[in-house]
Amino acid sequence: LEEKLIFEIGSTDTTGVDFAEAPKVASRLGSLARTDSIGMPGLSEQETVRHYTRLSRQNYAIDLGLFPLGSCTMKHNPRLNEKVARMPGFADIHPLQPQSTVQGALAVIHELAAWLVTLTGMHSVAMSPKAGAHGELCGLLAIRAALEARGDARSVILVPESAHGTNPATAAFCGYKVEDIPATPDGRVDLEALKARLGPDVAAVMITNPNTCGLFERDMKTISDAVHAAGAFVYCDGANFNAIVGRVRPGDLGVDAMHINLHKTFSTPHGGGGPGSGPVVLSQALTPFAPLPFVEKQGDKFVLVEEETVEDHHAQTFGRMVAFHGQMGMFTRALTYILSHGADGLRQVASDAVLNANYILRSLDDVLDAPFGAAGPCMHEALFSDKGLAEGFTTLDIAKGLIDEGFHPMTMYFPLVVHGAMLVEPTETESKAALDQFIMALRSLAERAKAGDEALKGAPYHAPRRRLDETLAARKPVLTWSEPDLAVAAE
Amino acid sequence: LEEKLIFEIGSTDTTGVDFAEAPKVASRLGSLARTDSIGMPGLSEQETVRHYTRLSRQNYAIDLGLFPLGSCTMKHNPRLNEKVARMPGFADIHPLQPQSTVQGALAVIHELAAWLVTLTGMHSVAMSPKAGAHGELCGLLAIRAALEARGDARSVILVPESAHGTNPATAAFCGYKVEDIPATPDGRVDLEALKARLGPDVAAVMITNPNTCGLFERDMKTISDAVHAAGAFVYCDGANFNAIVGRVRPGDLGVDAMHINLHKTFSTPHGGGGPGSGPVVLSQALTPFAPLPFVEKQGDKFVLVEEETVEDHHAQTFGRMVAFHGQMGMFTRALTYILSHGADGLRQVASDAVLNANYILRSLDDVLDAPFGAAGPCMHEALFSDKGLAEGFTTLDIAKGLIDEGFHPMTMYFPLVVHGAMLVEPTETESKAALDQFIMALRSLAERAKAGDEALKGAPYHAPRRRLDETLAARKPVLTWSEPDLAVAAE
Amino acid sequence: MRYLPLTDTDRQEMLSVIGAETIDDLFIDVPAEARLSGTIAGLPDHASELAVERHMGALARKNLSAGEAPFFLGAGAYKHHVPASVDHLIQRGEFLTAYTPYQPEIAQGTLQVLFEFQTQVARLLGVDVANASMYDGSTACWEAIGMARRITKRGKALLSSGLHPHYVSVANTMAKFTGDALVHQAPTLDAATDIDALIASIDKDTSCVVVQYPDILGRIADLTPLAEAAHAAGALLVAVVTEPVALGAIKAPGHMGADIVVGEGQSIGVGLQFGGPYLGLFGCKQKYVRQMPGRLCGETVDAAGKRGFVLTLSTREQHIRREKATSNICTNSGLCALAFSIHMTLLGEKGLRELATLNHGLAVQAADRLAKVPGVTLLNDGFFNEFTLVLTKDAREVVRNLADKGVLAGVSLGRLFPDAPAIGNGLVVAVTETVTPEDIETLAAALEEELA
Amino acid sequence: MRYLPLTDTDRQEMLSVIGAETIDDLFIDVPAEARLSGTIAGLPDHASELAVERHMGALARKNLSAGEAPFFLGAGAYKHHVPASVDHLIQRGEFLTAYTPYQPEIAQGTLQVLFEFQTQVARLLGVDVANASMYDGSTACWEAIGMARRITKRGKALLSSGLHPHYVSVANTMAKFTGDALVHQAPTLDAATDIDALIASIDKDTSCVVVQYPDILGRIADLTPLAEAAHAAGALLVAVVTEPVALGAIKAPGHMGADIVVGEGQSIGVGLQFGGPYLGLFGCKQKYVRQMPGRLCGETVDAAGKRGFVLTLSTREQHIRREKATSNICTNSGLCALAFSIHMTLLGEKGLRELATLNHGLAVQAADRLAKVPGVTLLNDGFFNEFTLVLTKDAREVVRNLADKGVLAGVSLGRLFPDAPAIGNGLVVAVTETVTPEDIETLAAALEEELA
Repeated sequence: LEEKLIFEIGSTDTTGVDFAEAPKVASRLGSLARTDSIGMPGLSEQETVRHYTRLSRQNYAIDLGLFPLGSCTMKHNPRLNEKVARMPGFADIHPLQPQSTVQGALAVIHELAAWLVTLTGMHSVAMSPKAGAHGELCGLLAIRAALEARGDARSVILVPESAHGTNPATAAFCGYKVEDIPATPDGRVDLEALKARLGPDVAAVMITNPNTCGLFERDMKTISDAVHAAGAFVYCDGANFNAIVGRVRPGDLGVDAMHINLHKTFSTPHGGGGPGSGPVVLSQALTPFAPLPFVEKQGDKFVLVEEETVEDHHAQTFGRMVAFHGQMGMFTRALTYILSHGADGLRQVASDAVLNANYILRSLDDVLDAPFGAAGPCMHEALFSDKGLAEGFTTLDIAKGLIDEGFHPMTMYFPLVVHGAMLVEPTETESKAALDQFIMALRSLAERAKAGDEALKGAPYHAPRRRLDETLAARKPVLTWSEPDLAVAAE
Repeated sequence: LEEKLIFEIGSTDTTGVDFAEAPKVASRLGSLARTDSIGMPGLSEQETVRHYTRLSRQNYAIDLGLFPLGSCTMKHNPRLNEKVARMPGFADIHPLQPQSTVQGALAVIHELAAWLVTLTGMHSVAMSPKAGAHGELCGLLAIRAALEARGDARSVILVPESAHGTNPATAAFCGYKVEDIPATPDGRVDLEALKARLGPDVAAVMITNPNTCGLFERDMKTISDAVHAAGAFVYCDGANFNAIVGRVRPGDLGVDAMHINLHKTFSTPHGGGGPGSGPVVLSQALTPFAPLPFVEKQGDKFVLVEEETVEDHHAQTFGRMVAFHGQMGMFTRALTYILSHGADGLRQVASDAVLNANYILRSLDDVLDAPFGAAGPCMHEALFSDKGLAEGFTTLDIAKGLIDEGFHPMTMYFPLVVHGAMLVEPTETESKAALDQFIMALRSLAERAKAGDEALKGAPYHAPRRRLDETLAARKPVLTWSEPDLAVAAE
Repeated sequence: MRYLPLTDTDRQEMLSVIGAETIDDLFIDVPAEARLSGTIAGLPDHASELAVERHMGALARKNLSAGEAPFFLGAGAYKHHVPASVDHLIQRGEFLTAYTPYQPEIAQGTLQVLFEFQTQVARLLGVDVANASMYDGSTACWEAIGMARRITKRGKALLSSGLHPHYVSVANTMAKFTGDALVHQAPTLDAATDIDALIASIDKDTSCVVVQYPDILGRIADLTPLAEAAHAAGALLVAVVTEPVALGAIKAPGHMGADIVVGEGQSIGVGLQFGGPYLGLFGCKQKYVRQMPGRLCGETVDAAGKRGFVLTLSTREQHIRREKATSNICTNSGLCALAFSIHMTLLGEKGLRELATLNHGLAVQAADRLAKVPGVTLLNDGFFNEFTLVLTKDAREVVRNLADKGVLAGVSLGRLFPDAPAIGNGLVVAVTETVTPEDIETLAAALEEELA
Repeated sequence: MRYLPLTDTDRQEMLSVIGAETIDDLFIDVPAEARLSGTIAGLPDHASELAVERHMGALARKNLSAGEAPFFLGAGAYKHHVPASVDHLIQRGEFLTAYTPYQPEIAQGTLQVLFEFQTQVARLLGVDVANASMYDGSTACWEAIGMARRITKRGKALLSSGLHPHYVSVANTMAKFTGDALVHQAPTLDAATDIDALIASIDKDTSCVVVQYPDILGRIADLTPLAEAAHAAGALLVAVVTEPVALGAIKAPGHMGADIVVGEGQSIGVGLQFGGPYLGLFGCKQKYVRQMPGRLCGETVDAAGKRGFVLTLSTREQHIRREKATSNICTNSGLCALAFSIHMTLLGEKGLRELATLNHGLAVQAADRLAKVPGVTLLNDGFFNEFTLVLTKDAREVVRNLADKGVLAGVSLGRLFPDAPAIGNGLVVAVTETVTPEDIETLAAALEEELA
């Protein structure tokens, strides 16, 4: 059954909420009272519950099965995290309450910050960025502030080819000139090309490690040393921290700034596109420039350092990135996850994530081309290409075919350095049985695509929708619903 | 995709729960330590969430659509009720805590009891019965105790043909002899037959009002008077109280005892088969015999009257029906529902429930036989028969056809007084749009069954399962899972 | 109003289809003198969600919840930690708002859960089959006595003095109707159970012996001799388990010869909830299955040959058999059974054993510590997670006084057995994984002060 | 461990398929000196769910939650009652644990919600189109300034003194990179807004004027003259709404000529959460849609001709355009948008208007009552549910002292504008439907005592 839009089933006279009667008072709205119809449809509670329950059933989700989106780290979201985030002491406090009334909340931020700093071997952490891309912004702002503080304006940011799209976008958004660094044939940053490009105009290198080919940048320390020697900073995209948490500390590799997607490594739910949270760990060199606000422990009190309270002791801060203190609702979840796992569990997270990815790589590299497979193990994701598929068959066909097998597709056509890339990240929360089922499905699809099974090109057949016309959507954008034109309808 | 059983996917080595390490102590279990393998499979949290999430999607539920089961009153379950029931002050208190520490819980029971007594116009209410059938037991126990108290042992209970199956079962379970009373052609109790049967051996009449034909027993007061004149009591099955709440008080009709299914009239969720809750309102005559425990207000304190505290002031109680105090978790939900609706809202509940049922009756009585339709309006449910369907087509075919139309079937083959009965109860929480869609679906099915559309006999086609072999299940019962016999499997 | 979707316009349109003027016209069959013309006097009108939540929240806060205090109550209801995922899953609308699975094509979710639940319960209790749940342990216990009567055609049941007194009360209430003779007396403060006395009392009229394990004082004993004695006399052994977590550590009653094993499943997945809803467990030997009360789910195939599940053997039930049914039970504890089954699946054998070991370890620590308090004597030789302390004064008073100090100390025998003053100094103390060493010290100190 | 399903047996089997001896062998690409041989020192090991819940619960209880106190804070975040069904629905696993809907065939649930959300937001703000959400109001505000720069090719933005000072801070931070010139000063304690001053400041370099409505002091004014003045100078009007409930009572900014309307959607469905996650609303005129940042969902059809929804116009976005994207935003506030949309659906126009009317009515009552307290002056002529009181002493101290008494009195201007001591006696007070008459009396009494 199709689910109509709320605009097609609701009415402006129906409501699913009751209120006490409003006091009779003289309005203070002056001439501004809104008298036009807003056109906002309402539904009773039952109709509302049904509408969204039915809609939800048209989604795929981790709660339904393996979600092998490379670089997105779709792992299990523990339900304890949800319960904790909803405790009234966390969910129902205002960001501007007097600090004496939010000591527990400040303690959570402080405790989570301590874990992140220790796990990464860095010096400090900026907690307020709202998501990974926002964290990148934070890192670049700190780097810029540090360069300015030494009177050293620089205009270029180097970004390897295999970087996440957000990296160059962020750098450009900050007014930097972006230059690419090529990859080596084994899928890593070309160290020599990088060294050759370093110079007094380069502010920073943005590098993803483990990188988007699912490989660890073996030369990371050498790169950092070279970058530092050239007076620039190393920004690390921490989207793939899941692969190394508890086993490798980025601080030991010379990183100056790295964002951590709490919704990837630390299991806060993706929610169909957010909210995320992107704290940024900083080296000692960048720490003085960290944004406001932040939490400090003074004696047995936690203090929120913001404009009112910053005084002299953090005068070099680059300022505020968001209205309040970041994603508290994600902090409580992430801290709950971290405490649940502990140091031993987090190390096991990385171990099992990498084990699962290598198991997939080796279970399929006989039927799918693994461009870097010969060179050794991968980290937390297995990369395949479309090489060897029959003429006219693409990565897209395999991806859509997975839907009919009951799985979400892998990441497609990313990273760009591999043709028809298929990037598979199983995560550590998948059982061997689930992996085996997925491997069997992907193997059968690979065989069909190599054999040229035409039926595959029509997939998916067993989903709420067949392939959707994205071109039409972009050519004639319909972004809001409007009442059908009755005159047209009557024709 | 099919979902395997936990025994097929889990293992005894896997767990989804962590515990602190147990203290090392000398066991006090003596020789009783359980050393055999229990054979209990475990799953990690993610596997558990997936298993039950996937299984849930094979169910139909009110949250997905109209659920027109006559006499079952599948109405919307407000989510506030769920939230309130989970408040730690209600969900996390022990039934034997000192009364000083559970004053709020006792207040809930007392407040709900006051509403039930007022809404029914009765004298008191026994709160502890665990479900409707248990409430019937409570009513009969009170009646028996009252008869015994006056030294008047009686052995027969009269039950109309159209009664719920629980009524005779309960009477028999209590050691009474059950005798049927026939129905009149217009679907009501045959008053004259009833009067004729009354005598010194009759303990009580059990009557459902509104009755299971969806009709109000017009002679209810006359019946009660006759029963009382014969020295017997009137038990009313209150399963259909939803039709009259706020508009009619059973106490005004001479009822001595009536159970109220909180999961029907007062919206506590059915949960796939319970838990229910069946408080029993009692007349003044039966009140002295009410079961323990119960709540009394003494000054500004609430007191739980049980064995320890009953002393003399309730010496005639027939005793205890359950270990503790009844379904507290249902009380909080029902009281929340009642306070949300208030006296005006509850009256509207009955009004809209009856309006919706009559709308269905009149929208379909041209294509489906409505055996009592000519006689006037129905109450909260519309009754149809299979008269006029093509040779070989049955109520079952129409019911299974509804599944393919996206609805749960109506109650079938009940009440027994109508051939091939279809009993449709929409409830008051359905919108007109939902009713119109249902009417359209049922109309089309009726037309197909009259036209002899053979395809209908295979329905459902679009459900998680086709028709299931119930005969096989009963002939060779497989009630638990056991490991497949490997020897057999190898053959 | 937020739960009523009809608008006045809808109502008018619908009335005109029906051919009635007003909704009142639809109530013409109600005798005029019983028709109320307006809302019932003295009751408030509808209220906003905010107002209702405030009112109920205020009442909730008037209770001292178990999580807020050092907590040692048991005696038939136990505080265990329930994983957050359990409550998340049982709130799925498809489980929460479904009906009894009478239409199996669209109820396989509930049905498969029940089949899995039956298997889990049977394995836990050590019996061949289990049903899809009863109201609670006390009513399941009575149903077992009735079932034994039907099987043996005898009417005398021996109830152990270690059986929960409320379970005894429920049976006594019901026996008034059925005429069963129930033999029972209050327990004595003895380290040994009354099994020997029960064996001595079995005779040719005995339908069954009902014994709780662990019993109301926390004592445990091998049921094998009792089963043998019962069987030798043609009677059945009914075992009652009020703390199912125990069966992760001690032998299953079914493995010691019990014919019917019933229990209270609240410990696993359900929560305290002031006594209800709870979860009656009911299992028995295969040969008695057709005398079993309650719903049963069975495996079958559908028209396409796929495995599926249905409610089965319903010829035992009230909706088919009416007055010939094995029980009048209709609604059971479906959602509680789901919670139990999910929690048990999360535990698995590994988790269940760890949980039981942790409970036992903490209980032993607590028993040893509390026995050192002057004025306190430990009654039990053996126990699982619950034991009885004998105090130097009436435990009722001690419990009330400690509650005033914010310590929920246990259940006094005086409350459980008001008619047996001889055992009034007994205090039943339960220790689960939710008890901390600090809680034990707090209780010890409070007892010491109270008994000084 | 409860979240890690692999057993040691599984690991061994998998390693043998891979052809490695140990898991450590899979980390050979990590330089030896960076490989940690064991767990990181100084951190605790894994803990049970019970232990973690206890720890977090203890921290939660150290906060005074808004529901526990008379509560009057606003200034960009508002306490509203969120119906229980909202949280129930957003916890459906299919919503909660889904990814960004890149695979539309199996993400129609999220996509249809986003399409409905965009329509609801556009109608609420009075604009043609809205995107699928931003991080929060403050970042949406900055994105609007950047978008105005791209459209007008001008780099000077005039920020109203009534704009939330944290929004100003965020814009200042970002402008360091982009070189935008931002003109702003702190507000004065005046009943009128600074609209006239803004109009006077517009010049040919102005990209946009950014005005908050209602503003940080709760003041409201017709934006039409400002829009006309901006447009006459080739500049855009950006309106910022931090309390969307207001738009159930007062004119939509889009209807007064605003070109871009951004806002903080937290009030509807999301909750306080100590400042995040919140929900950035972003709408604009149709003609600017291709300059809009953030995700957009659009209608289309599938291969079978059925209506469906997809993410669209992604050529604006970072994952396609890399350094040429309109914004670097990737993850947004999907789940908060869902909560907003569900709450708005429950409200509907009827409920939204009732909610707004109730807020305004209570705010008027509170303003009139508080203005009677000696030492308190009401600044505002007009307001919706928030207004500014001028006290006889620094409001920061008053707020802190009242908090110690359990009254959360409002937001002091001293905390918001630490650099503007001249307005330090101002107290911004918000009054929503969650405030009771008793709360108002409590605040009045506490203020009276404090100011005596």
